Amino acid sequence: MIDSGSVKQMAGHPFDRRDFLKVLGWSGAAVALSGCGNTSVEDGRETVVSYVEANDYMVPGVGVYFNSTCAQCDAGCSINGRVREGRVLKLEGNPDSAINKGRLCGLGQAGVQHHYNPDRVREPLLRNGNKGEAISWEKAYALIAEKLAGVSGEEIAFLSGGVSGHLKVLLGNYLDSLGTKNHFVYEAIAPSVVRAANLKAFGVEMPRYRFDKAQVVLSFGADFLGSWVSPVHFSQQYAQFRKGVNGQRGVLIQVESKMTLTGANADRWLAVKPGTEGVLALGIINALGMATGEVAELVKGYDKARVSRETGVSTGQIDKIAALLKLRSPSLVLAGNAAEGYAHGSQNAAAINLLNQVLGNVGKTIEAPVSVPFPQMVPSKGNTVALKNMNDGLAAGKYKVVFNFAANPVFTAPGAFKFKDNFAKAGFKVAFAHYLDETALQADLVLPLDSALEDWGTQVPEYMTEGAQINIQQPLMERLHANTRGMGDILLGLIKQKKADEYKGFEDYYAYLRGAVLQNKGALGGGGVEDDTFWNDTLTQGIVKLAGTTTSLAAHASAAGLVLPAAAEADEHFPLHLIPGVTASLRDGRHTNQPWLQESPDPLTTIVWDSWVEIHPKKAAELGIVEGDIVQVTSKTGSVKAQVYLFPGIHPEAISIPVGRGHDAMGRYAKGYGVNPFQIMDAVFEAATGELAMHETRVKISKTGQRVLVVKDEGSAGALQMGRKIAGRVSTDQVDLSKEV
Amino acid sequence: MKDIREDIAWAKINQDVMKSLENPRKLYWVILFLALAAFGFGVGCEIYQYRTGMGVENVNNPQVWGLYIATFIFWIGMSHSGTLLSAILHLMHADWRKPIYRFAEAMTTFSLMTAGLFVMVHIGRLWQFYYSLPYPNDRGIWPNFQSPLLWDAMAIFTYLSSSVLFLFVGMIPDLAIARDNMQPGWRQKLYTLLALGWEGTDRQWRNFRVTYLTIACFLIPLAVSVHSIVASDFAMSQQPGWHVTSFPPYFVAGALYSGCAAIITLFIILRYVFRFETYMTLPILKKIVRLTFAIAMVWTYLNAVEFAAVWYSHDEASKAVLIQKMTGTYAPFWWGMIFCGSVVPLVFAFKRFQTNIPVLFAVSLLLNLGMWLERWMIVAPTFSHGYYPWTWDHEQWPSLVAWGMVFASFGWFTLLFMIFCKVFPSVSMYEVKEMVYHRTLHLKKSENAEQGAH
Amino acid sequence: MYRFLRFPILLVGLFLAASSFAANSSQPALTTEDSLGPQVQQPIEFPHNRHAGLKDASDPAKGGMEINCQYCHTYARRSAVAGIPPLQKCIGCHQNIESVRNKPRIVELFKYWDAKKAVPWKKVHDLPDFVRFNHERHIKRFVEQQDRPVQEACGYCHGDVKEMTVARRQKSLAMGWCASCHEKDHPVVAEGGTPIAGQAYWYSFQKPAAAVDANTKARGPNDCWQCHK
Amino acid sequence: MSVSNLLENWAQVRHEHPNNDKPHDPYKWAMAIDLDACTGCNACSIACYAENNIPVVGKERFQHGQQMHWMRVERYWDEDGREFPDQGFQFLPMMCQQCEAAPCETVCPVAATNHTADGLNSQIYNRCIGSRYCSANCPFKVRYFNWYDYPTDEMVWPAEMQQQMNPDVSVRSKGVMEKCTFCVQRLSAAKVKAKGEGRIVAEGEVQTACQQACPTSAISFGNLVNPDSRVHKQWAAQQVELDKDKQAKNEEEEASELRGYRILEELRAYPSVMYLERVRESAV
Repeated sequence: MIDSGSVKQMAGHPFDRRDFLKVLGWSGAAVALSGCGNTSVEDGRETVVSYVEANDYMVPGVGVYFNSTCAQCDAGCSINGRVREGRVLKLEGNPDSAINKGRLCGLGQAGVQHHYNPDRVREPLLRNGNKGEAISWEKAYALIAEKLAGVSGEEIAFLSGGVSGHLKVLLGNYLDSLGTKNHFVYEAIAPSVVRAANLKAFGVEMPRYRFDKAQVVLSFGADFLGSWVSPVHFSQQYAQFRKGVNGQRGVLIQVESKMTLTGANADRWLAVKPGTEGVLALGIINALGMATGEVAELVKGYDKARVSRETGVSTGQIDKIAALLKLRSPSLVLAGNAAEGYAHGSQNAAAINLLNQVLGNVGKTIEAPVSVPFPQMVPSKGNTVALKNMNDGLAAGKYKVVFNFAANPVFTAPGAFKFKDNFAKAGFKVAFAHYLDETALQADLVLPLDSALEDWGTQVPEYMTEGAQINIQQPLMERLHANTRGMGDILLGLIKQKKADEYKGFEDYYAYLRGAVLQNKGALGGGGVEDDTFWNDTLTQGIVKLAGTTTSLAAHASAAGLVLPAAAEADEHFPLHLIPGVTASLRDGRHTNQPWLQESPDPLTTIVWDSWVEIHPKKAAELGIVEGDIVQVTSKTGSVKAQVYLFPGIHPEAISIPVGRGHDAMGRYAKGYGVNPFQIMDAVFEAATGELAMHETRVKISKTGQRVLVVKDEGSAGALQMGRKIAGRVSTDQVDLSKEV
Repeated sequence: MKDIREDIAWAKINQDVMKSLENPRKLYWVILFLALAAFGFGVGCEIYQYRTGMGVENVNNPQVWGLYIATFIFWIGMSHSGTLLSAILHLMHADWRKPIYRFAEAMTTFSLMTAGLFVMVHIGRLWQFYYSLPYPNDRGIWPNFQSPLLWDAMAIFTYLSSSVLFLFVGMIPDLAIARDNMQPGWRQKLYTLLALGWEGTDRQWRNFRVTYLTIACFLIPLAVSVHSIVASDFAMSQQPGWHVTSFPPYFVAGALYSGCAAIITLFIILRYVFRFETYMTLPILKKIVRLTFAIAMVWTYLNAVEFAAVWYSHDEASKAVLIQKMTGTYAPFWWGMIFCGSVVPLVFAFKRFQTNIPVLFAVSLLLNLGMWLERWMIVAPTFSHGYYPWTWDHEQWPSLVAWGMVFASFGWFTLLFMIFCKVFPSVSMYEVKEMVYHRTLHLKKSENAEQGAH
Repeated sequence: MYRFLRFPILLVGLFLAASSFAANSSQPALTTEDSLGPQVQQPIEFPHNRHAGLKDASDPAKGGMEINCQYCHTYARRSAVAGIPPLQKCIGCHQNIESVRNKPRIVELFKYWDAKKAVPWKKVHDLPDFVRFNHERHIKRFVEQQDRPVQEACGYCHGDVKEMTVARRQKSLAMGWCASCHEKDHPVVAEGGTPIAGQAYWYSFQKPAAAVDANTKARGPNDCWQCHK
Repeated sequence: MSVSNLLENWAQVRHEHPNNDKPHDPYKWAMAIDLDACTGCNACSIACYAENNIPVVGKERFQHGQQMHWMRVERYWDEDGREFPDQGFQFLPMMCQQCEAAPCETVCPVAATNHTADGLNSQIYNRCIGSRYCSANCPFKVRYFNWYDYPTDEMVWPAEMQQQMNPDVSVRSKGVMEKCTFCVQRLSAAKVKAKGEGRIVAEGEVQTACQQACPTSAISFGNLVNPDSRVHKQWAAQQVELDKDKQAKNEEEEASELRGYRILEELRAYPSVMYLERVRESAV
């Protein structure tokens, strides 16, 4: 990069650097704004920005880059933030990270809008009727202490999103000090069932997938290019997979009922009847004819005709896929959201893993993962069982004090949970929040958090790539609002209420973090290096790379206990499956208030700023629905109204509404845009794991008679090129890729 | 039927025309007030637009031009008939133009001024308009002489100044009459100043004739070129539906057409408002109507030529635009244009309608509507159906502000025109006298001939 | 007599008046012409003449100290923007100069320092925000590659600063003024300087001359994006 | 400044199309976008918003078609009566193609858009008077007009968010046209650096924001004149020549097995962006 040379210069001066991060007299906005105006030259009016003291590397007009970690999702991409005159301007990927290798997705790019968001909470707020009253931090801490006094550990609950690294350690210690075991780690969208199935089949929850080594990828609804596990990393591997070796390009086949971004990039996209992914997997095993023993026994019944009938995939197609999988090896078979989202999700995933094993992919494209040698820092993985458990507790009125951090259950809990009502039953609710989201609005005390670009921290990604790594998060800018605090600092403050002696050595979380890292210097690869040097190097790199420990991989997927239920009978009253669409940029809706994400068109429908109901054109014609009709989507739990978009990439028996929009809080960019399909989700659970089966909600739709203009990027020609050669396409037999650069 | 009665006394001509400067019918004030109100509304719209941004026109990124450009071409087109009547027919010694060319020429001037306003209204940064003027400046750069838009600006400016000059020169003898007949006051001073000391001497008349003729000769190619250049704004671009060779003549024909239609409208209004029945006679009207009919047919023919050219070419994109015009979003307007422009003028073919004032009034308004639609149909469909399908047909319907501005332009034009007619003689007195004289001569000649036959 | 001339004379007069006004007001300021910009009121009246001015041989207490511009304005050679030296820089010298310590301006300076507040200097050379002027590039070109004296190179745009107290804008800094320099044929390398490979590329659209020597001349870059952002 | 400027240099202003007497030298910035690698994820587009101070216009204005995305990701599928788009979609990132003979340049009345020596199509915001003729004449419709005064709009850029603005890029007020610049501010900085060191900008030294963000490295950008650049190699391997409106490889009798092409090449705008066709497996 242009001025990256300065990064090296900065290395030795972390403390000076803090000075540097001070916003340098901010007249920039005014200056920039008057640009293009009539007259903007006003000699002698404007003040020149200057330093009082400056180090050699502090040069006005020259950007400096700092490494940190992206906090927009859990994938753990390392970022490289451009800082100029004390303001962070743009985030790039850190080329040294094995995870994202200098790349960054749209969601990550929008991280600066999380930081600069005008709707951030700026003061601790105490509920006073329907209003939040700004109070001081001292008062807030005192209040928490007061509320916790005399409350037993059983009566305290802490709900959080996935946490890792030192924050997890500190949080654990705090909960210990409160004597509570009620830490509910909740992620609304997480591959929990797949993790469980993987554990069963391979002995690990999340093996390392090698797309780059695979010749064929057969994905059952895993949106690995969009939102699944570590999309930026997978995208890079995907690029290699497409290039292939010797011009032998990798082939992607995607099986799902609603097209995802990954499905849109497939060579063959197969719309299966919702929930029959497992059947197709067994059908392919059968067609391969490679299985022996009990597996062969199991798949015997899954002849092509039956599979074709149940899944809706033609027999010819099954043959082709089987032939291709036989011909090109190794391959990789994935189970994703779509496969796991049913009551028999575990079975689906097991069948898919079985296919992997039959194809002999285990050990070739499915490798043993590595993890950091510090089990206490390994991420605690969120799931929906946690939410259910907590909800049950809340419903029973068990909790007197409830904490909420990095999760928005009021928004993301299925409507059937009635979470909001149950939440109200808790005695005293504390929310650590960046914004006043739905959950924070229900809280009694809201503690404002530093943005991810202001805070210190460490992060350990769940999905590691080459070797293990601990990611460093560090401020790229001084606090934008004086009265926000880092989560670590708050926890430290709270823990000091209980164990003042143990933690008195740590002035703040920064000191804690530094101490903790330096304590393990040896294990972190800094043996023999001076403390300051090691710490500075660590901060400069933004990543600690470790050898890591490798868990061994087993291949013991078996046919035992694998029973796939017959395809569900159509429900007369609720004939359609509701598939919650997970988009790459909005995920579970925690970033919906970042305007770039709102205005970035959904890749598949090109819709912006709003929710929509995807319906197959055939089904729509049957129902007399056209694009832009407002329809009412009703489930057993509730109903929402949204505009229709006719979309051929969906099974006619299903409709899809994207999640993430439909906030009624979270500020100007989120509130009031779209609908929230979580609201109408039934509480159906996966049989084996107890996870919420997200795809099991059945709905009916009815026209409301209203019609709107769908706000989208595509024009009236829609997806057509009208005979003009705009986006070209060739098939592999017409092209010679071997000579390409 | 004769164009004018031969028994009108010269003094009466003076008197009648001078009267129009004093006390028109009440309708005059009604029109003036309506025009002022419409113009005022437009000023409000412009202020709002100037402060808020061009977005209030409700145009968007592929469709960057909207009603303003369409209406701009409409007004430019309107200006052509004045030149047609005053210059071309002057050269052709068509006597019947004499009572009506003055207001036609005024119409030219004012519609050009209106068109000019639209250029201003249209550009995004009105306050930087001077960037497009070629003058030595401290930036050291020039406008882009390659841009048809710049040619356009220059052509319009030249045409406007020549038209003003032509209007003024043609008015000098009448201004002298007005000077001599006017009560002392600001008006008399104005006429005195403008009459340039006209005494009516032979020498003055001789110079006057030569000057007038020269400007007329100069003006004709200018008029043709102006609209050809406006056409090249489109034809010189690369867009389907615009990149058409026949555009310049098509534009010129359309211009003459709309101008004639406007003349019919104004003829009828002036005739009533200023009590000009004696001078603006029905036979003259009939001649204009026939002229208009001929031009309408030429325009229809050129339309057909354009379609045929597009159809036979292998340019798929242009074809798609044409099909889109006929069948797409804009179909009602496009068919409206065909109806108003090609079907409605067929009424003129019937003799009994050629002098039927209510019918003519209605038809002339329809023709104008058709010609306005034509301009809109040139501008809009290409934007909504260009080379790049992804950007087709984004929602775009002109906003209230845009419509307001269009209506206001009619107000502004009417305002200028009405004020002109009240301040200056809108019927050329000296030329009507000539006409009457010619008529008398003609009568005498035929009488002599008759007598000779006996 | 000649009454008919009144109106034309009026018109011609108006036209002449308007055009002479236009011609006058848009007269480009050329490189040679100096026009003083507004007198800028600075928080501390900084004496450039004392710092950068020529030494007075007879009385060292009077004349200037011939300090190199770049001694204080260090950013200019490293960044697009010249910036203003940090307060530290002033103090660095002045804390050791006891003789002027009690002068009002120095007292004022130390007040800022004690409060750790930056001095709110006013911009003297303010370019519009859509203009990208690169100090570093010009210093590289003239001072480093062509060996021109620093004060001369800075003076191209900033005027004779060593004669001023508080700096004033002396050049018009209008676009035409900038271009008037970029449009001139300049030597590419200094007399006796070493031609730098490919140097001729930079100053011209032309293909590089076979050999670049002291006589090679070329123009400054003149595409719009060179300076506009 | 002067008439001499007009007379002497005028021809040069429009003389930047590559031709024999004046090839691009030492730079010709160009791109190659591999549609087979592009997944349509929109990272490029958002990176562009971040880098170039592009306003977020909001739902209502988006509905009116007034969005400002310099880089838009288009999505196509075959609508040939098939029930499902079973070969997936085709994505296409579309931005200013930096045409060599750009239709927009000739029509601007004030010469606010010009060709630069290194083959870019420059847009000078402060010169623009907003006639929108350039956009009207752009075949790709990749020029975006500031319909409103976004910098002063509280919804678009509240005070906090203004701090994110890139100071190297002008903030556009109402009434001016804007478009993709190939991140000229980055090019400029890299050129200045190289110039100071008496060399030309090396391959990989400068990246555009979209290229840098792209998770699949579908976008390559660089100096077409430099034979070491990836872009040069790609163009050469695909036999796409900058100054042709019909590529020789397409004239041959046998169908070319190369997938490089330029969009609407036949209009003779000579775009600087080459696309590589998306590939689909024929075996499934």
